[in-house]
Amino acid sequence: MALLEVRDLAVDYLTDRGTPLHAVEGVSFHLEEGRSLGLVGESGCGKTTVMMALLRLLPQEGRIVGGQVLFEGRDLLRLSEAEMRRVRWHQIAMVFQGAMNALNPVRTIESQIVEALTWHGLARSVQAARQRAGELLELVGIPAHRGRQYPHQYSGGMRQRAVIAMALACNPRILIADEPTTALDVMIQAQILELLEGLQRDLRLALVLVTHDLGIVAESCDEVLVMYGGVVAEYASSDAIFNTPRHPYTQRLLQAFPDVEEPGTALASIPGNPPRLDALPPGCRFEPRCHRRLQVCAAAPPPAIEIASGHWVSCYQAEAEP
Amino acid sequence: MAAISKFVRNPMGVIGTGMLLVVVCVALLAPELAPYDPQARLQVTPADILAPPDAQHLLGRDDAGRDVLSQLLYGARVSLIVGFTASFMSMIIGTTVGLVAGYFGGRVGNALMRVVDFLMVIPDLPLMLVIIAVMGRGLLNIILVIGLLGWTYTARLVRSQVLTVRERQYVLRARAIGASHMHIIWHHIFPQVLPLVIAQAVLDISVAILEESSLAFLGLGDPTLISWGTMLNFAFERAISAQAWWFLLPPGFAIVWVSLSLILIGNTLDQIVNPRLRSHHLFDARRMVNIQNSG
Amino acid sequence: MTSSSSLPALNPVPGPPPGGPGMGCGWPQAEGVPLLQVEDLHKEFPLPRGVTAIVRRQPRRIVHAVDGVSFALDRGDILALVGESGSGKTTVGMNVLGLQRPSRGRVCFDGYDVAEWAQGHGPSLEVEGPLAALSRRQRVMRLRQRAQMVFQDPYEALNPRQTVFDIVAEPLTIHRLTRSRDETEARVQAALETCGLVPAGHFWKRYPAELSGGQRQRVVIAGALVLEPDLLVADEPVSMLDVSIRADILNLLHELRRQRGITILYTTHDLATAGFFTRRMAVMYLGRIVELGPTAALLSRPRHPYTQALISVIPVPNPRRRHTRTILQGEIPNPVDIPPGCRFHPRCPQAIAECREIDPPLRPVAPGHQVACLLC
Amino acid sequence: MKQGNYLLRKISFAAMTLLAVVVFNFFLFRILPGDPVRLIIHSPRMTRQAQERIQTAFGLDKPIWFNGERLRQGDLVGAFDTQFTAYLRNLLRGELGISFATRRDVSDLLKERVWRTVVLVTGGDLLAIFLGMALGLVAAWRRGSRLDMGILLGALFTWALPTFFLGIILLILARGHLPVGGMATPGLKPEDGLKYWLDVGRHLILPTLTMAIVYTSEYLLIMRSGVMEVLAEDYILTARAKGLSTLRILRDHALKNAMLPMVTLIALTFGYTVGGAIQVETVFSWPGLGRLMYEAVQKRDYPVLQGTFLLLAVSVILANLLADLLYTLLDPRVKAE
Repeated sequence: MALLEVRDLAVDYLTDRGTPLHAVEGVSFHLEEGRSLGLVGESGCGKTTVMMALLRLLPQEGRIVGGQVLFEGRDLLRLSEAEMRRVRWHQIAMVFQGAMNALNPVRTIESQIVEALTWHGLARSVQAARQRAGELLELVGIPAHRGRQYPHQYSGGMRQRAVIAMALACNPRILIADEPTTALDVMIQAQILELLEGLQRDLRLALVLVTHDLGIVAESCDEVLVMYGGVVAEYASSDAIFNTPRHPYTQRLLQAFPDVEEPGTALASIPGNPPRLDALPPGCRFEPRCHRRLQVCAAAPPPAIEIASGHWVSCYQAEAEP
Repeated sequence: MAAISKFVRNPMGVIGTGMLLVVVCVALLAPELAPYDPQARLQVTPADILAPPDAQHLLGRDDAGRDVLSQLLYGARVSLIVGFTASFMSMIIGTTVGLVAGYFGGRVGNALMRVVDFLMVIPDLPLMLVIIAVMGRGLLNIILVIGLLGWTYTARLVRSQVLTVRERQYVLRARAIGASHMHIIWHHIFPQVLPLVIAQAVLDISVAILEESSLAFLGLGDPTLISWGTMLNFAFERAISAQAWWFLLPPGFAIVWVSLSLILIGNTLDQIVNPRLRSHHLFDARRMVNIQNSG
Repeated sequence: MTSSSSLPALNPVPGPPPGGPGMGCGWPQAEGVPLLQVEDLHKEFPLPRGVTAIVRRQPRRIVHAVDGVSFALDRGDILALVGESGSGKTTVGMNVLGLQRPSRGRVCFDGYDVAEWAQGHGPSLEVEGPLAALSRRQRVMRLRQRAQMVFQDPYEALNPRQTVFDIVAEPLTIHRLTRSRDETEARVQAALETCGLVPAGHFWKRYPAELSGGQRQRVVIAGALVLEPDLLVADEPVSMLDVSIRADILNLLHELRRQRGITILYTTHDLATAGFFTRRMAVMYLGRIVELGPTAALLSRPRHPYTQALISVIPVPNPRRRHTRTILQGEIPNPVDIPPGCRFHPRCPQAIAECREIDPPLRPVAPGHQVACLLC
Repeated sequence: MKQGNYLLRKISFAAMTLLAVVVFNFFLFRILPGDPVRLIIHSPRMTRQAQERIQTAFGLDKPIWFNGERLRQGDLVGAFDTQFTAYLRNLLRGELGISFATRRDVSDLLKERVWRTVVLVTGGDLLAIFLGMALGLVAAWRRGSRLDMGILLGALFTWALPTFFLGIILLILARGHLPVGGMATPGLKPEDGLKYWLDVGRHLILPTLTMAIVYTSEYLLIMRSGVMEVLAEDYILTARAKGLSTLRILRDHALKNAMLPMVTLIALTFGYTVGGAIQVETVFSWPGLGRLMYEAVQKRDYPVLQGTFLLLAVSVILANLLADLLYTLLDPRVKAE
């Protein structure tokens, strides 16, 4: 049994007028203990929405309208809000996009870590919780005594480390990191990624890395889920995605990504723009921008096909050679 | 255009506008609507003094036997004139100070903001009382005092908005294409500030009206004019013990009516031009999962 | 898949006035000098002092944003200025454009030291040549016509209350370059279509909010191009865009350089995109250029330890080529307190004792390749 | 050290403001048309002795604020022997002149009344702050619901009410149930002990209530928008992801963060509160500073007016300074400024 299995997850957003926009449809994937999954896509593709839906933290307009989220076989979507609260952070912790603002500016870093420990009943005393907070900070490379400082006294990279320390407080089984390095400099980005990789290895965490950066995924993830316009385009092992991609979107995205080891190679671009949620194409959501589209593509969305063991592609021409 | 349609769809804004239009019409048409000359010296018998409402005098008579309804209708004029002119003055001064202090900053800007801080700390009403008591109780003085003391909040608002707009890249772009300061202020800064200023100015009208009525109630209204505040001053001094509610309540509710209308409009405008984040993170999360039970 | 197939066609534009670029503004190109020459540029920002600091007579603390930068850029050339945030690359761009006044050093544009013109309050300088008769303000306006900027954030660089037409026409109005509405429309149309917004009429009544990120960035470029500049300073022009859009914008800049001979100073934190279309590259660290050389050589055989580390941490989009990363510990120091000696030594994995004392200058190590390091 | 900077700046600003008020207070009553002091001097209602006493106290035979004649003669000290220095000297000694109407020392009058106003304003303000914050928090949390709309409309309505008119309405409604004027039932004296103080308390109910209702809406609206902004912050989302319950998030994350800006706003509102006190004391004949000021206006009792204004302005300035100091203690970010 997989640690986490998501089946056919669908999320709508309600507009002001109450009409639903299908932000995410039919997303399925699974995650084993100690493995890492990369969730890749451009802005607005629904990758963050999927993660928020897992923890049932969607914004007010969001509705989970279908699917199952099985954590150790238990469907999280059927839990009461109180039961769900015990899953959050204790079992599944999350590092949010823009960690700059994820910390309460008027409370010390330590108190925010201690809060998680005491709330979930994981510390015998406040003293013990403080001790543990110090250890966690040391674990992510922050001297324990700096826990008594406030977020504004930390640099951007340190805040991200502190958020990661906080996420590890309850020994979660799964850590979700949503764009953990966006807005950080390349060197700090490398530091944070190395930290996450090390923690994942040492603590046998299952890691979900949500990012728009294919390079990061290639370096740190075992499996990759490529999303486009709210649906899964391709889901396979990291090696298959980067070396034998089958979905036209994945192929083009890889060609658009500059490779520093081959400077001067031409960069491809994908004409057009990602679909807007209020004007989704009736067929394949990538069809209007696809260079290999057929007539059938505009008629109905393609089903996900498993073309090789664990390699899923949502494309009518998945099995045709590119 | 989008702002107008948003305003029209907001019941608070529409009701407020309707209420304000009523007052404006009353003020304009006061001579036609008023059954009596409110200032006229009347031949009164003792029975006329504080006479309760009857068919001739729908809101009764005051302590000098004059018609309360007619005074009420004329009173709208003073409130609106004071409100609109004082708020207009505040708007002009506040916007100019805010723009200069925010855009140019530096020593001049700092000095201006110290003046603003100073004026904000001085208690308004006592200051007005003192100035009017010394300068005299004319309508012009009242307008000047309210207008010249009421611009500080607008100046702060404009300045803080200018400070953020000034850092936007399109202002840098305007500099890069060679635009002058006047061009940048007029084309790139002012349009972003104006909606906020207008929303604030509407709220300022109601503040000015409330301040005028307070001054008048405390005996510092223009003695040659009838305003709602003056009426309440007379009523409170002379009629409260006589329980003459018809003299006491109408001017009070008139003030509430007009200031409420302006507050409703201003609040709606503020909601439209000042869109704070649409949703927040604490809501009833039980509604989020919306799956039909399917076993 | 070649780059040109995805390129927007460059439409014929009413070309620059006869006599070559720059003639239109009465500032002819000088012969035999680089278009842009930056010499020992310094930019310092004093920090405000608190009351106690003034009372205690503590010295004013100074941010050394740019601390001695020199480079030259030939006509039609393109240089990438690479660095992390706080390296001073954006400040260099602002000083080149005369949007900030350098604290020291020279910025020569076509032979004139434009650094002295930038928003100065001092006396109008005596200059010789064709610009002699002009006031300082007029000279700055000439510079504005010839040197333009492309901004990082297309969501921020456009005034949300202006239409696309207003945005692109604004420079023409400010410089009074057109005599009639028709002429303005023609030039706006040409600029928009050059930037791939075809047909231009379809876009120009729209507001920025109705455009996608890529389209907005094209509008920004069109707004610069409409003045027919010789130099474009492109400040991180693609860092806010989605990957699939980036290539379009980079290709557009590439074509502008190739077909129009526009000189480009491209500042970025992203070595990978810089490697894609530049011929020369300068790596900045803490306000100084630490390595300057041909892009290919610099990427394949970086000499400076900082450049080496920077290249090693760039994620490679292929799991089969995972490699060891040289991750520098700590963060870029505060540019208020620049370390003595080599400014990189506290984080340098190869530092030796001398690095703490000697501040190495840029030295040539190969033709056109300079490094500021004692060990190279 | 940085915190020290902030404090120094605030203290020096308060000192400058105080000085400006003092100077303003002097010039308003001397320079403006109809110089009140001179008018009174020539008033036939004054006895000759009284006129002379005022004459010397205010130094009215001297130039207003600068004696150029003496300076030219090289007399530096004499150059400043003016009405302004006389005023400053009197002020430092706590002498604020003599009431025209009652012939009593203005400072005695103020001393006698200041506590009555302090009690009224503090009581009303504390009640308003508590109610405003609580209702504002609930409205922001339940944003868009009927409860929020009800609270918001109620707040806007009370905001539109002139303070004095609200007082009058309460006075009419409560007549017969509660004392509606004065400070104590005539006949009772402080010597009567508890009975007297209970009676004073009963007299305080209506004025305090009026103050509280008016200022609740002020605080409520600020608190509501402040909490709404805080609730949209990322750290609230983090708190939810941590599994915290809604009440816990409101208490530990929303309340404190939204309250911080309230501290300075409360101080700034203090200026309005004082204005409200004038109206409330007038309506309920509460014999405090506000009522004193009203009577001074009616009787054109300028020394009293001047003294009361000075006292009110000074206390508002000091209250603002206090709020700034409090803010420094509460908000860790100030230290880093």
